Amino acid sequence: MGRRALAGLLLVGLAAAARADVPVESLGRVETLPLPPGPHWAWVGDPVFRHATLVDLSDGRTLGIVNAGFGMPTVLTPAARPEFYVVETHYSRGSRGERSDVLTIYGGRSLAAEAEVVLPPKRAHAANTAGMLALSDDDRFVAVFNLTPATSLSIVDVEARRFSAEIETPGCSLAYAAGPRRFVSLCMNGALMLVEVDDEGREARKTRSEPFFDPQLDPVTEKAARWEDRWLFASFESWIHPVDLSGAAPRFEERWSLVNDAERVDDWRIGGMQHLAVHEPTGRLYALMHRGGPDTHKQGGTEVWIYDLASRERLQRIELHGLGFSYLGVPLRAEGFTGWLIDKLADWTLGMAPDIAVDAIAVTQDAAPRLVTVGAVSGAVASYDALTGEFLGRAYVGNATNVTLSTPFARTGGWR
Amino acid sequence: MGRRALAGLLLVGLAAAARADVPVESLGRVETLPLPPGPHWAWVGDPVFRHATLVDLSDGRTLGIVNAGFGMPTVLTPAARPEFYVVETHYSRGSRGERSDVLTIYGGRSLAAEAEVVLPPKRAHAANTAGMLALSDDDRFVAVFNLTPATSLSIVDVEARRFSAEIETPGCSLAYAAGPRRFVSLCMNGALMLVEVDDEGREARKTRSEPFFDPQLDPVTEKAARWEDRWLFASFESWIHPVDLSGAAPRFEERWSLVNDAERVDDWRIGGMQHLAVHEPTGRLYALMHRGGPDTHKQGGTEVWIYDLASRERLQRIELHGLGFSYLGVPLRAEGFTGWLIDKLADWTLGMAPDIAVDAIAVTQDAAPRLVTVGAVSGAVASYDALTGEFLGRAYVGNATNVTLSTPFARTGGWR
Amino acid sequence: MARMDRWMTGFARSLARRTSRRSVLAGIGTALVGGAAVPLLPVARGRAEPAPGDRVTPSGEPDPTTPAGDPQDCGYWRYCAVDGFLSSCCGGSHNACPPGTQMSPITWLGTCRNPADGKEYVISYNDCCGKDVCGSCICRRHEGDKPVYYTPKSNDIDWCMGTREIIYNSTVAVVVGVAREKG
Amino acid sequence: MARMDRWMTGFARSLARRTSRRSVLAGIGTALVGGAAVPLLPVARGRAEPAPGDRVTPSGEPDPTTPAGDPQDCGYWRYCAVDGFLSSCCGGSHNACPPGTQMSPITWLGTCRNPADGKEYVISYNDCCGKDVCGSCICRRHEGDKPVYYTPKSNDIDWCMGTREIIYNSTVAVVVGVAREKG
Repeated sequence: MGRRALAGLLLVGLAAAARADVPVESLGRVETLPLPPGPHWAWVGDPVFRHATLVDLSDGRTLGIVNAGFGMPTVLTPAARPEFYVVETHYSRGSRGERSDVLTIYGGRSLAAEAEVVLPPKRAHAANTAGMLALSDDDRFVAVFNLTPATSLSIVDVEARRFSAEIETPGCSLAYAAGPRRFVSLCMNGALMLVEVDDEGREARKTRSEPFFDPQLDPVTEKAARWEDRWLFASFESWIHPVDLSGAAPRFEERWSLVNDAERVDDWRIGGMQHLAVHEPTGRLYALMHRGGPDTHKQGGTEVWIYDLASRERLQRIELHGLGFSYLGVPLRAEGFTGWLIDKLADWTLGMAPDIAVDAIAVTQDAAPRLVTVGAVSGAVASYDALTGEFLGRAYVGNATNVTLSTPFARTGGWR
Repeated sequence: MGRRALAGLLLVGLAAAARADVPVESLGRVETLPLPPGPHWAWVGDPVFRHATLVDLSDGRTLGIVNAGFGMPTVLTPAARPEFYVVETHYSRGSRGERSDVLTIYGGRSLAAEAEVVLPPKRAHAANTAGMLALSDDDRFVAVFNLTPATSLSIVDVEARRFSAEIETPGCSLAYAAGPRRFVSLCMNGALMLVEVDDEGREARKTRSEPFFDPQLDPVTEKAARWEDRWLFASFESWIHPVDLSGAAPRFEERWSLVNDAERVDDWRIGGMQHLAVHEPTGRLYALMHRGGPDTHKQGGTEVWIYDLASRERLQRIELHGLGFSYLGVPLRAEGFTGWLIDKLADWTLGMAPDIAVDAIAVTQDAAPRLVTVGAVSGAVASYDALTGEFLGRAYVGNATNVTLSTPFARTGGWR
Repeated sequence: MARMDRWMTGFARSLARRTSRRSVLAGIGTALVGGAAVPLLPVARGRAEPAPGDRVTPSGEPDPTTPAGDPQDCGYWRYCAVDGFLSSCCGGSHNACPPGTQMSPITWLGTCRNPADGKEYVISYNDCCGKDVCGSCICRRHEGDKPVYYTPKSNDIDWCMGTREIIYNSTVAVVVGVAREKG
Repeated sequence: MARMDRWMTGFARSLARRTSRRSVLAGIGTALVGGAAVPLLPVARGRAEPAPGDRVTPSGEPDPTTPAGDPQDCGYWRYCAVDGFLSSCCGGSHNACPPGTQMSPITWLGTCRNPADGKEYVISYNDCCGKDVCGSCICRRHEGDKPVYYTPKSNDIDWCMGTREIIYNSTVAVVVGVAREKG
């Protein structure tokens, strides 16, 4: 068969290298991420493979992955430093043994774990991903929501790369950034708790607002979207509750409805894992909608409705396309007519069952923004022109399922 | 809406308990496995979810799982004690950090991790599962194949639950049980290395045989099957090389072919991840076959051919059914005509692509034995009457993919 | 072909059949991490159907050949607010965890109507923990579910925080009492 | 129903078409753990087709619009014996690992014919390690593969044993020389 031993071949190869048309290459090369980052980057997280994948929606290319341990893989991106933050839970023996909760700092160029900060092993785990952790507006502190079931926040100084403090938040949960050194939590009675930290990340001030919604009658979801100094909370019944956090005390603006009366009668409703997104430059709100009765607030969406935040008027309804099919990361695709049929089937089955739908949306913050959709049903990421609603296609990133989604430069457009 | 607070309801509930038709039950109950074990138990391993599931093929019920860490989940079952052994690799931070290789001892009733033995972190990882670890015939020692790329065996005293020794096996790999205190490895030159351990699990004797096959011309696969004191090795070209290990030195019996000349011309060939199984009470050999050219030795099978080992005559060809469809553990099934269509599609697509096929087979050792099939294409386990070949159905065990398979009481029919 | 489904009688019945209310592809994310924290369902409901009479099992359970009486079916009466994998499909039963797991002592209670006697029972949904996700019989019923900040009614939360490991495997539904018969 | 059948037929056919040499469903098991150890391919082969001439890129590579010239295609000439995920689909390239991984120094060499110049090149297949499985562009070509005991020719082995962690992510194909032009 003409096979040769390794040594022989290697020698032959090296001896003959000078005659090669393809030049000899060096071993050990590892790619880095480009700087500056692209405007259409998105992190998509897969709890089955326990990692998040960075994809460039401009060309559909995978840029790399970060592993994330048990739970929902979520990536935070500061504007101040070329870094990514991932909060992870591990056990010394996989699913048993000693628990370690850590915040890992990944290099924004290297995508390597450069440092880690050990946290109290109290981090909350839930299917929900919104509000589970937050990065302060000055990019200095990360707050991690703890639930034991006592509620508290672990504060990490990501600049100094050390654990700062644990701050108790009795009756209040989750964390949203609200100023350079301030976080906001949602309380069981429909109020907000404002937690301000000092330069060391310790508790400086903790205040409770009045309730701004009725958690019995129509609770707001955790899946809020940031619009400048406001947080927009959507309720189960599709009311937007804007909360202005520019001042010392929150200002609760008048609620407004995502659906008109006819649509309400038709059971149109917000739903999914992450159902709000804002494009700050144009002041547009994107809401993930489906038809379904009460208690379908976690059901994925079939349409995205776009609103002008200034006028609170709806600009457009986008009928979403299916997320395609993949099996354990391998896309089920074909060319020609079969490929066309597969696409049609994906579109046609969207919304046919509660979980064959879009579970999360996000929007990039550039001038030609992309609307991104993912769902548990597929490892694909679909993208649309966020201004026109035009469907641009799907990217398959090798994931088994995609349930978390973030656009890394949502507020800043890149690293400073 | 009539909702009540927790405390109120609890009080009401307890106060009213005496009036209940369904009696109040106790909290904290955890099931145990039945003793004696069923004759049709099988372990099916999923490297995506990193666990192995114990299923009873008599009724398709899942009995429990063991987590297995990185790699191919394989479970060893001794006959002497009601226990299971799993060799695991973990990192302190999931995919990075400090590596721990351990052998975990699970209770055969509790299915809880009762003890662990720390191994040198040298265990070999490969897509192959056959011969990666072995349990000595006296159920006292487990040998774990190490590759760094230097080759050795880690010997664990599973009775004393401690690490015994590392034994170098230069030029030879893998481990197969061959007597109370003896393991056999396959060497690169086509020979065997016999490794005998003393009462402490240390190296007592190490001998090399003459080569019994040509690894250049027609190598035997790792996927051998035990038949009493023999190991049956199948070659790429579908020759069976029986090795009698009853004596001090191995006796290499004459090879025989699984395929006749016409079948060979037709490209019938053995293949898959685990392609041989023996039913000891009847002396039958089961071989997983497919049509394919050279280098398709890892392609899954579409048929199982059954042989009488005494006469080396083929008794039957079974055309395998498809493994069904599942998505991340959820079976894609339906009733009525749609269900029938889905089943037909599973059968019809089997073998249509190299990986839409049966990857592993096993046989239970009772008087009404089951032939079991699994494959990467599905989380289902299919079973057949191993004597008649009749298809009995599929069980869905919640796995994303099944690539390892073992019948725990393959040689003994249960715990002694 | 008829034999093919023999195994599956009462076991992991086709989820497709139930897609109008529940999952087929099962919100894998929720399923993998989300525990079984259980919202408190409204007690006030319309009058019960007549009790099934002779179909009732000695223990007061509905006919086990119907979904409402089959602990391996998502439609089993006690699962009225489960979100997770059913322990009964994972090596346990409707009120016992699978071998080798630990039952979380921290949990939430639901209120489910037993069609066999028309009574509302207080059900404790406890997560089975310390082995990874079972994967069988995903069952999601979000009725009465609230967001995470309303902790005791949020079925997204992984309630394994009460056991040695927070790793979620599956969920049981234990009868701990009878609620008032009319809410 | 006829329509359904036609769709399925088309689907299956297309699967079959695309998988005569490669994987669609991709032996996930192999892919997840199996490294990229690469069998040494026979050097002796028939005469090369004429070099594609003007389609050749400056570096001597085949036309990048053809599978043999596209490093993100399993048919790329250098992948003649790869078994694993292609680094070029995972954030790396055909000869550089994805960001944050480490390239294993322990590996095996293959011999692949470059259709652009008809020469046999010595290819080093190195695994990219320390992050878990990439999942994209599974590529399995078992030509010349041998069992695990024939270690240097076994493509089942996870070659990440040469790096800090044995966790396998993907594989590169680096040109390290030219073999003799006629075997």
